[in-house]
Amino acid sequence: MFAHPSDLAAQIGDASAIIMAKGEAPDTPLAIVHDLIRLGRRNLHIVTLPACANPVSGMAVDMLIGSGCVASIETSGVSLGEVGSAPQFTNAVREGRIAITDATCPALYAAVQAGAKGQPFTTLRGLIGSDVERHREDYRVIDNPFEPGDPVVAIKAINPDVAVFHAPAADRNGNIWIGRNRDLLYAAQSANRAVITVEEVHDTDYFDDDKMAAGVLPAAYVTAVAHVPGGARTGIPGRISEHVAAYRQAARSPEGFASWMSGTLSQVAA
Amino acid sequence: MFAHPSDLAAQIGDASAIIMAKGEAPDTPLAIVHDLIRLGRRNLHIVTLPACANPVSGMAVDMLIGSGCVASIETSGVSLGEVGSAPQFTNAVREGRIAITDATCPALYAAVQAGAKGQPFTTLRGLIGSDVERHREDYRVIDNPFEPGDPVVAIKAINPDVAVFHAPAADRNGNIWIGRNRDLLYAAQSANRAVITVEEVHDTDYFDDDKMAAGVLPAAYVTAVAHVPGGARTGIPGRISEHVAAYRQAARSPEGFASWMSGTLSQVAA
Amino acid sequence: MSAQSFAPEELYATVIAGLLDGLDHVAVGMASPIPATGALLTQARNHGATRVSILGNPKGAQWTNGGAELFDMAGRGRIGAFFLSGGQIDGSANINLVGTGSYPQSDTRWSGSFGSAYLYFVVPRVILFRWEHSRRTLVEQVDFISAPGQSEPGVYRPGGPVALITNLCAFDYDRGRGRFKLKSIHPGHSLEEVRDNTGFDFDVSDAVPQTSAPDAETLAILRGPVAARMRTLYPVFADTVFGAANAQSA
Amino acid sequence: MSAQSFAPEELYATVIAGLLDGLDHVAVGMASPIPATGALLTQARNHGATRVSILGNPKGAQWTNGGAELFDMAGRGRIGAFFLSGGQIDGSANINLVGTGSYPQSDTRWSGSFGSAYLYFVVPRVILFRWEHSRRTLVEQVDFISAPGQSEPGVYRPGGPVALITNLCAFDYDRGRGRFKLKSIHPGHSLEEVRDNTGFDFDVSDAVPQTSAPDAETLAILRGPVAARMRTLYPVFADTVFGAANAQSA
Repeated sequence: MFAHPSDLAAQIGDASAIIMAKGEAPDTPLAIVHDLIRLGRRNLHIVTLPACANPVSGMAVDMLIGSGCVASIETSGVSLGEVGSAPQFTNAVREGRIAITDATCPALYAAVQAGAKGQPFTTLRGLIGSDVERHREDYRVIDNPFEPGDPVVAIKAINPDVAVFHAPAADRNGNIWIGRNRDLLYAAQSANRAVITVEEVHDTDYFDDDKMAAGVLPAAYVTAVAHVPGGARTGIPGRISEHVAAYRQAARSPEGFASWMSGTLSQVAA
Repeated sequence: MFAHPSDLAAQIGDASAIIMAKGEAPDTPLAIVHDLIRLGRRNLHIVTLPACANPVSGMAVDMLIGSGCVASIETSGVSLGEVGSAPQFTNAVREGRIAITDATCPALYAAVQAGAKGQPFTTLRGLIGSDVERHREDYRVIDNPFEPGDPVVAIKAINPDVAVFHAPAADRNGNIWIGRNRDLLYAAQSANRAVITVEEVHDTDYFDDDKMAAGVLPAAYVTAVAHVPGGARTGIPGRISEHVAAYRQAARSPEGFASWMSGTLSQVAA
Repeated sequence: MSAQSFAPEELYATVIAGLLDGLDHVAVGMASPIPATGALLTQARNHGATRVSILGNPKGAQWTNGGAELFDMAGRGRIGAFFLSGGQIDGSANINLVGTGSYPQSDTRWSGSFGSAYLYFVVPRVILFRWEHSRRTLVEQVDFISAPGQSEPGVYRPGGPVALITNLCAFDYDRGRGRFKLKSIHPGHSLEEVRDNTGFDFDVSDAVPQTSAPDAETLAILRGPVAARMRTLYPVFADTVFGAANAQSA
Repeated sequence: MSAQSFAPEELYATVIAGLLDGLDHVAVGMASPIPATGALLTQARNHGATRVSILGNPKGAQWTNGGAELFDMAGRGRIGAFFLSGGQIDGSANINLVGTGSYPQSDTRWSGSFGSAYLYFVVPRVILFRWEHSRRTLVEQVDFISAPGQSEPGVYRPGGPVALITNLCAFDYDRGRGRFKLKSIHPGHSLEEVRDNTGFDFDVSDAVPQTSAPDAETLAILRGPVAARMRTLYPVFADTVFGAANAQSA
């Protein structure tokens, strides 16, 4: 279960469907993202739970798209948060270089949570009459069988190949402490595998402490975990917002993006 | 939000739909159950999440039924756990004195979790061809709209009036620490109100401590909470299994049950 | 009306607070400092009776079931008001957070619809806030409906828009008529300016009042307890607005 | 075959362990000490390669999403084997945990179906264990189907019964034929005894072997590491079985 950091990205092949968390906590797997780019992965399908619209999470998705790793994305939103729009995402969508499946946050949560339970589909209120619903093959307006004349939206469950994220800590048995960031649990449960970096490793068993156990993703869901301190901000030396703003400026042009990435990847590998 | 212990049962009127947890942890609201019996509540509808088949949880349901408080129950199972069958439940079902809706654990979880989200219904695998499914009006075999010829069971969401349970602790702001007993969270979210006793009250805010926060039912869901040490075993002086075995022996006859309850209620009130 | 000077953010927050009276629980989305200011003003006025949950900040929302909990609470009617915006908003209160022109290869692509396609249906009082009041933002018809302002009969819709606030004015939204009605014009602006900059048709009564400026008591609350809380949630915004508040006159 | 003495629980657990070879994860329901013993025997034999989750004990299952997590894992194919029983079990492997006679006003009422109506469909290897082998428990047709042994074509059913173990014998279940086949008869019992006490028809090959008794190595594991673990999970059971193990002869 415990792996060398450089072996994590190898677990994620071409054309994998990857689920990533929103990045409100420092849970973006930036170190793994760099390795995926370095390995030249192609045709990835990204599912964001439910959006990647924080500076680092948005930048991670933007980097994967700009590096040509991504064929398609399902998301409720991609941006660099307060830093602004995600330039490679925006350009790739406008130019049709990636297929986008626009979602809405609660439908993504409902689909992922249904996937975590092995349900075929679930239902949701709202959505009816929106273009979000109209463009989806995996949303369907059906009649509520318990209330005639009540249209509801059926939402197909989502089961990605692999959940990829950074978490605060692991214990010696591979249990991951996620605190109240339960999105990481739902992502791992919905996916077939979970590939994780952690900030710290503790020589203990979280299940021996009721307080810690409450915030645990059990080891049963973990395919591979590696100890990568700072794995959610690899290559970001100083203030995140300044770094991401500089990235955004560079990434507006193909040349600027290429130059930035070559700098980032060589610096990280060093 | 904080209430006097004796005021909790007053929050639960005749004909309320009450959801109770399974009792694997000491989460049975035995003190409140005694008060409901004392107040002579009638026509309650009990939903067990998903069963009450531990000695204390089963006894609590059995006492409510034997005292004539219950009109109907939805459950995956009621018993006294290793102590044996629940005599008042068994007799009331056999004699048709309460209406029983037989369920299966994952369908109850799915229905309650759908209720917690405000979904109209959800779906589940399994069940097809069972008499559990055949006798339910709120389960319906429908065609999977995303896969023709794939029958799935639609499960109507459950939204009880009130969740009632005992929890390890509350903080000064009414946040309830439930640890990894997440059933209490889903019960409270699905219900319109939550009436809770706690073992301890801490003069702190759990959200100030990331470790504690992971195991919290937020105060936003709490209607009334009271500090009732031992509230999950009120009237049980010694070993639980011995006490429940003695209850079971007494509760096999109407006279024995009446005598036991009068002893229990007077002892508790003293 | 007070002649005291105030920042435009303080005016908009005061208008917003006036729409939140008596609610048990108000939620505010990410990167929404002015709605947050308004919600905290309401809370300060009623001494904490209104619970305010502010997303995007670990201390802002006391939830423990992941990001779904906002939507789960909203779906159960546990959130009385929420705030939405749009790259485009049209006269039927449809909002567009996706992009302009065709779809999916838009001319301009925005980040995405986020929770709008759900919250707009289930939150009783949705307040639209869009600083820039122009024919670019307030259009006759949106190019993509992230969330519709109205629903067909029979569609479950306890929620929807109640108001639209911009840098020029405040509109009420009449769900029965499916139209905006001008409620008040902010100090320093005119009906003509509103008409010239609005791409959709809206209702106007005979005498449209000026938006009430925040009175001295309101400004004291804004600059006292509300500013203190905002400094922990949105430090840059708080410094800018509450530091500069005395420099601008109504 | 060993002539060493052993308890019947040790025999049944050994038979169960033989059905769990090579599985990643085995779950055991509440109040199921003999299946737990069998699962722990498998785990001890393969040095922990098989994860064993035992319900009803805080230390038995390392899950953190409430009681639903067993079913969620099972629904995702994360549980390779589970154990069910029944007040009645019939020849089509239908099980009844609800009651006898009519419904809902049964003659005998049991506690309820628990998770059977789901787990029986989605867990690949469901092992039925029922100590009492009699015409009262093994019936021609159950009075209430808590969970059916077979499903119609087209019904999603990756899981189902693979075996039935009683105090007299072990059956295999043939999903293709929808029938039980006698696999072995426990030491000290006969085919006639099995026939006389079984209410349903079942297949029998020409030569039915005796159930293999646990060998010395198996007994050592059972009475060593498995007993130690069982003492923390089921202390009364562990004392009774492993303390009395030498008193009974095969």
